[in-house]
Amino acid sequence: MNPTPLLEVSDLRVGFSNEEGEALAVDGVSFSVGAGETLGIVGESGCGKSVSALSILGLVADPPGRILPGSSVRLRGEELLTASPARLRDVRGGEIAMVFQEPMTSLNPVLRVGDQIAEAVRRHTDLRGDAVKERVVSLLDRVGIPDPADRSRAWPHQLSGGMRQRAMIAMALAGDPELLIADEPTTALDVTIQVRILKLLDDLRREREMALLLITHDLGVVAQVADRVAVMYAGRIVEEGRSENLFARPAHPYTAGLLRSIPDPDRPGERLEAIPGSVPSPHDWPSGCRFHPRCTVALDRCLRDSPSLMEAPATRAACWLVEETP
Amino acid sequence: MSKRTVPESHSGQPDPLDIVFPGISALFAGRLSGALTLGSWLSLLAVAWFRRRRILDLLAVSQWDGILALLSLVVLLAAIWVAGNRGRFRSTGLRDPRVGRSPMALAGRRFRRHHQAVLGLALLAALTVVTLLTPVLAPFDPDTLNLATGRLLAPSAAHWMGTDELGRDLLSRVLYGARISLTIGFLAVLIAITLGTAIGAVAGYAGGWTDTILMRTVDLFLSFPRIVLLITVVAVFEPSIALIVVVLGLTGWMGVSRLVRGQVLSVREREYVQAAHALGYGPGRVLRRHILPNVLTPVIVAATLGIGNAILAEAALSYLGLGVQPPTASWGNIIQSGGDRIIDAWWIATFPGLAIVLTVMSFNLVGDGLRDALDPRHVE
Amino acid sequence: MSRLFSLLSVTLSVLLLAACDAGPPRRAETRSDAGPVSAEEAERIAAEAYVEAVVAADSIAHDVISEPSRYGGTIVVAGRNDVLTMNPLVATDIESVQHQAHVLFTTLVRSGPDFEPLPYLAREWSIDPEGDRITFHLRDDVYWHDGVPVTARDVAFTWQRVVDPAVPFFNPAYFDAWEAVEILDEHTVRFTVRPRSNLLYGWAVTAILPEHILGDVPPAELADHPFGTVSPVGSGPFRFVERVPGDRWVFEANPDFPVGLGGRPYADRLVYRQIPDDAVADAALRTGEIDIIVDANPASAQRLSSDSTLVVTSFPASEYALIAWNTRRDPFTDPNVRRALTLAMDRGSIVDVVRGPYGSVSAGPVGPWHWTYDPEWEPYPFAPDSARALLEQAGWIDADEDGVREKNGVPLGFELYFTPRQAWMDVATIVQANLADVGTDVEPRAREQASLVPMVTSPDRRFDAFLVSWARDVPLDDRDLWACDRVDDPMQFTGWCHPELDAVLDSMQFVSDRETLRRLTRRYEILVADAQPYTFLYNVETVLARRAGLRGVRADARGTWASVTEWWLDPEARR
Amino acid sequence: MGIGDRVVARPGGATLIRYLGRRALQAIPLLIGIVTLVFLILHLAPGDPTAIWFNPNIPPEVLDRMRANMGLDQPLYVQYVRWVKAFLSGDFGYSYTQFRPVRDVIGDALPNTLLLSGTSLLVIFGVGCAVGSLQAVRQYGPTDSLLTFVTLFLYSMPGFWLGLMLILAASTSLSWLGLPVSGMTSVDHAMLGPFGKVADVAKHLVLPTIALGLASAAGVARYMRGEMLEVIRQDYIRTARAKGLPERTVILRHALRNALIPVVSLLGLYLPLLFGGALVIEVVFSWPGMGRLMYDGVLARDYPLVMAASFLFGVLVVLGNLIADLLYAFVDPRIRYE
Repeated sequence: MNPTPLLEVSDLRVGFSNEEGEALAVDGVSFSVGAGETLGIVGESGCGKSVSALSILGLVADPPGRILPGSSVRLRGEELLTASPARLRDVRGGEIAMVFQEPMTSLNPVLRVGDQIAEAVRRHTDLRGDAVKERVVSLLDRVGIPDPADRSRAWPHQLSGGMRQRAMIAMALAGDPELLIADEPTTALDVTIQVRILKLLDDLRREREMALLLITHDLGVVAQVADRVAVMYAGRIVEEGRSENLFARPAHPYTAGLLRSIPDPDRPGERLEAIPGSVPSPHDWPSGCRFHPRCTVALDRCLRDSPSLMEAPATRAACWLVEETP
Repeated sequence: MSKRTVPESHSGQPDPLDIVFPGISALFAGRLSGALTLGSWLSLLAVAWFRRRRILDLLAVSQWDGILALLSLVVLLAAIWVAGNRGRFRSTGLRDPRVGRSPMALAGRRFRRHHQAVLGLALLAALTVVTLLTPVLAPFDPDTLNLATGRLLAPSAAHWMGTDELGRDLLSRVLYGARISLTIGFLAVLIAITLGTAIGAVAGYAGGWTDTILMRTVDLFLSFPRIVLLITVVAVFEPSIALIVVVLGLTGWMGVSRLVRGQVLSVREREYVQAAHALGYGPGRVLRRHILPNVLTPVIVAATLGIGNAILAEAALSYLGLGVQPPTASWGNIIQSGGDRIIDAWWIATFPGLAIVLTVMSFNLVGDGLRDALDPRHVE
Repeated sequence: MSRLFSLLSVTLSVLLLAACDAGPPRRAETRSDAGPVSAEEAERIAAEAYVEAVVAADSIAHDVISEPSRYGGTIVVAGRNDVLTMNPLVATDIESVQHQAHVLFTTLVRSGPDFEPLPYLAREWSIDPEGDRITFHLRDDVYWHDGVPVTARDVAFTWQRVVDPAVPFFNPAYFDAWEAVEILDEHTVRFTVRPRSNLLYGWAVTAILPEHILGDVPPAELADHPFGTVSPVGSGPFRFVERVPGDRWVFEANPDFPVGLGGRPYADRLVYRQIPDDAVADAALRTGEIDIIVDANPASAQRLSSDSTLVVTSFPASEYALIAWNTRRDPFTDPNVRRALTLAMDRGSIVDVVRGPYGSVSAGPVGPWHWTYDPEWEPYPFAPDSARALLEQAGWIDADEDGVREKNGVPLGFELYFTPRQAWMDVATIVQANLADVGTDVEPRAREQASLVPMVTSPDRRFDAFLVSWARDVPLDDRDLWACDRVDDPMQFTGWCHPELDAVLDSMQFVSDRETLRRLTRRYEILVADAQPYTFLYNVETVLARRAGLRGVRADARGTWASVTEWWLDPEARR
Repeated sequence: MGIGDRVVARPGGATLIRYLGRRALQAIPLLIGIVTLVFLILHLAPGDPTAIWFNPNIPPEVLDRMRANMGLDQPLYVQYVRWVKAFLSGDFGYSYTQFRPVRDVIGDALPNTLLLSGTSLLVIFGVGCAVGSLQAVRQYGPTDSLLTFVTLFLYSMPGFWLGLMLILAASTSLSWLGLPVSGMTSVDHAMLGPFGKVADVAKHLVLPTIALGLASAAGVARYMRGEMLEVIRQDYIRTARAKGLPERTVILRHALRNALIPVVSLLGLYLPLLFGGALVIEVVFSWPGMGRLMYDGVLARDYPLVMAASFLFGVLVVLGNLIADLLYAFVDPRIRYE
């Protein structure tokens, strides 16, 4: 890791208010991404990982969302949360681009695909006129869309889900970003297409020396491409470490539970275990360690005190067990 | 939208106090809506007690319009109130955080938190009181003439809204006019939504030729010059309040039927309806058990908003001299009588117009609140 | 009365003319041009002198404006109704007929203040001693606006079309005594006639049509001919410029109009605008968009008159309002009930509410506008006590004390029909309140006109009572309303008739002696007043509201436009 | 032709022509239905055209003659067939009350109504969409709250009453504005130059347009606000923001067009309302248009006039719906060839 990472998020706290008051969907999350690195953030839906990603670019809808004071998001040391709107717009799509979960709804249905990409090209490059069109076609070509010149004139509804996600990626690449945030980029796609999109992202990262922040609920996806992995639960990062370490020796019971719930190609036929219960609502975060109601090995202390990240043998984990069993 | 139809497995008991004094639990929770609701009901009860003798007078046959207006308002308020509180009845029991709340409960909460809707409801409640107590509140008899000294008096302490060209007290006439206008609005909408729901449901459910024919009928009605129908009907039959109600009802159902048809079309394709079909249930049962309950919500909203429109339509009809017959006061015909004198006696047309705006606005506020509360998309 | 009036006005005019040198010799030419001076002619001269005086007085009151500088400007007239057609053969509305007679066309004769015929297009006329032939000598200086002279052929043509059964001329009775026509020369035409009262009146309201334009049109197609609505060609003081249907007619001064008939009118242009909404018309008058409202709403007239830039005047109109009782039905079979109902109505208040100062309680079928009117003839008083007594006497008693009288178990009440107009609603409301005071239950019922008419005109007469007003015609021919042999005819609404009245009405049609006609009219009034088949409500005064800058407006029952050529605008009031 | 029938061809080419042809065919039974119903209803109503000459001065024989001239002495079906035949040959008949061919009568009034309705439509959708979008963008702010109240107030207002209030204001406290309260043109209209004429008509248009359009504009604004809020929450708006587009572009280019799609369908719904509402407003402001014509025509039983006007009314509604559907296809590319 570099001394000044490309992106550094520290103590990010995001509140959401509804009729019942304000709740912290993200509660003190810190992580960093180095240049050219792939960080995977994993967690069940509702754990706050998408909100964290959106917070980076200031895309959390306000209201109801609100990034609480004390949070910090730094791009090469530059604070983004207090940046001017104009500066933030330059960052968006220029230095940091984002690909979203739902390719079906993330493209504007009334604008042609090519035009939507061209918008990004024009916004972040000096290209104008036909050059923009050429650039759009080459981007589409690069993300593997056949017949790119034709497709650039297509409406979003005329493309399949995979094609749309490729178009979204092309759009994200338009500004030649240093960091690409991919928020569940494959969740809505067929399994066969998932793999290809993932491979595309990985290839692009290598080719452009771009960092990739991959947000997913699917450990399998992370395993394929991530250098490092952070596991989120109930608004907090509960474990973080290098990908191979984390998969080999998870320290947090939640990580372990997640790992047990995915099929392992090396041990076919094994019964999969699901973690009992579901992620609580931000309005009803449990006291102490937020995982304790679902944890099979919870201690008394877990009910009272909230652990922070501690050095575990292979990773860093927020679990009292780490302390108990050195 | 399918979420709303998830059967509500858990049921709590309604707060018994809330049944006796509606809104009391909300009041104790420190909410404006509770204070307003409870306040209006209590004042209604109090005035009713003190004036019980005169209220008995209201039951005289000549006051049927007032009774009708009152009944319709009470029914409407009760319906809205029940809709708003239904969820609360069901979920006042122990709350399991993991289960969450039923959509109806959330809708009720949203409605009660909807300040504008509560304001609208409070206005309507006030209107109910006014309608009930018109004979008590009205400072003068609305039909007593004062040709000698009372003609065209500007608003003053004695006549808050002034007097009309025959020396009748305008405030009293506007108050009595409320009964007529509200009765017409409510009943016309009742006809319109009944007809519209029936036609829309049949068209959407049956599909095919039935649908085509019914929807072409809707087009025909929409493209038909309403004025021809109105004038003719008024000409053929005795113009009366009942007739106006029927006419407005018969010319106002098309929007509802389109709405219902659309709803039915979308619900029809849902899995549980398909399942009901697969289980061999007949169309009647499917319509009744699965489709209509879904359609009800938008229809209630449409009805609330429709009452406002019906009041406006009655006013326009009376304005053209084809509506409520004199000397009975309706807001429309008071405005009509003031139209000629708009410059020298501005108050005649102005005040009933304001009454219309206020009333229609209340209905719209409540309608908006209901829609926002019942539509899960509007969770903010 | 009329004699006294003219004497007085002559004196007045002489005095005023002497005091003021603004009076031009324009009118004098008219006189020298006229035929042999008869008694009627003398009256006409007196009347014109009076006009002169009034106009002069008007000028004195303001700055003195010299006669030549009165020429110019556009006068905008607003009326509630559209002027529908310039075709006299089909016109039925008062505004259309007036525009035809006074603005665009010329008529054979004109009416004097008492509706006596005065020369106009006909320079003079003579009646054979036998009284069966009448010869008109036409002026030779009147031209159609396309340059063709107006001749005897046009007069003959107009008459032929008016009496043609294929033409729906609205009042053929005007000409039912006229039997044949003969063109003696270019400017002389002779008719064969039968005796008739008001023989010449039809010629005062029926404009002469251009034979050279319409002569070839088959009579059945004349009603639909674009002449009336698109391309009228007249011979009168104003020429047609354009028409925007539903909005306006525009006329311009005819510079060639013979001096003998008044010469070129003062105004350059005359615009008639239809403004159906009274409030709007009032506002337009205030903003100066229009110069005069020809039938202003009496309710706002008083407010308008308080505006120093406006002048409000009125004149007795031929319109009267009434309630017709269906005497075929109980309780109206009993004349005492009808009398009682009339006595119970506070007609003074009704006039006050509906007409303000611009109307009067009506005593009978003839109003103050008509020369047979007798100001001594008193209407029934407002006497609720007498009404109650009469009802008791007739057997209507409130035995159960519910406020409504009964007789044989039938409550005393009726439905009162009217068309949905604000004035009628007010009248019906007052009548309802008045009659409730004497124990009679009235249910007001508004019906649009097309539905009301068949109810009251069809033989089964499905009504108790209805409220209506209409303008009556100068010839008092009311046989359709009362004749015993017409009880099933559409206009015999009430079903009431009286043999003596039949005789009176019949003779009224054939008397030419004015005094006799007056006496017969009195008898008519007495018979009707006694039986009260109608309750006459009020006589209407037409209200004119104009900008003070519009001068020379003088109107009476002959019509608002009768003096239109003499209307002029103060130079500073022109737009 | 219904609004439900929104599967529309993309504009352009033979498909569009085929589509228009099909829609025209579909409209025929509707128009036949309207005309027949109007005919029946009109003739079933009591009274006939001669009722307007209800006056003792006009002898009954003259009225009978008039009836015969109008063909009213014939059996109903003969009258109907006669009317249809004439109508199909382009002869709209002769107005009983206007003494002119119906074609001319309508020819004069129709442009006026279209002008008033068209201007109002522009106001309704222009102002409505602008205000609604503004509110959505400023959601939770004081602007939104204020406008929410104002639009609700206006939306609840009867048009004819608003008209009266406007007349009151224009002739008293606001008389310095010099806004005419009646008619379509000034008295000196004919003398004005071409620009003067346009300005003159425009001046006369102001108050009727406000009276006719304001309540509906408020309705559109309320609807637009809801749609806009809905659209602003959509993923593609987030995408647009994530591209670094300025907020203006996000709203105007990405959000507005999507929010307009459902609003366009309101257009088809508003047209009949607009023509209906124009009636009262035309009466209030003495606007020489179709609404007043129709109203007077029905009251006077001017059969040929009302028949032709009703037919036209139907055509206008059909056309309005068609335009709405074409617009719908224009703004929403997802609507496909059939």
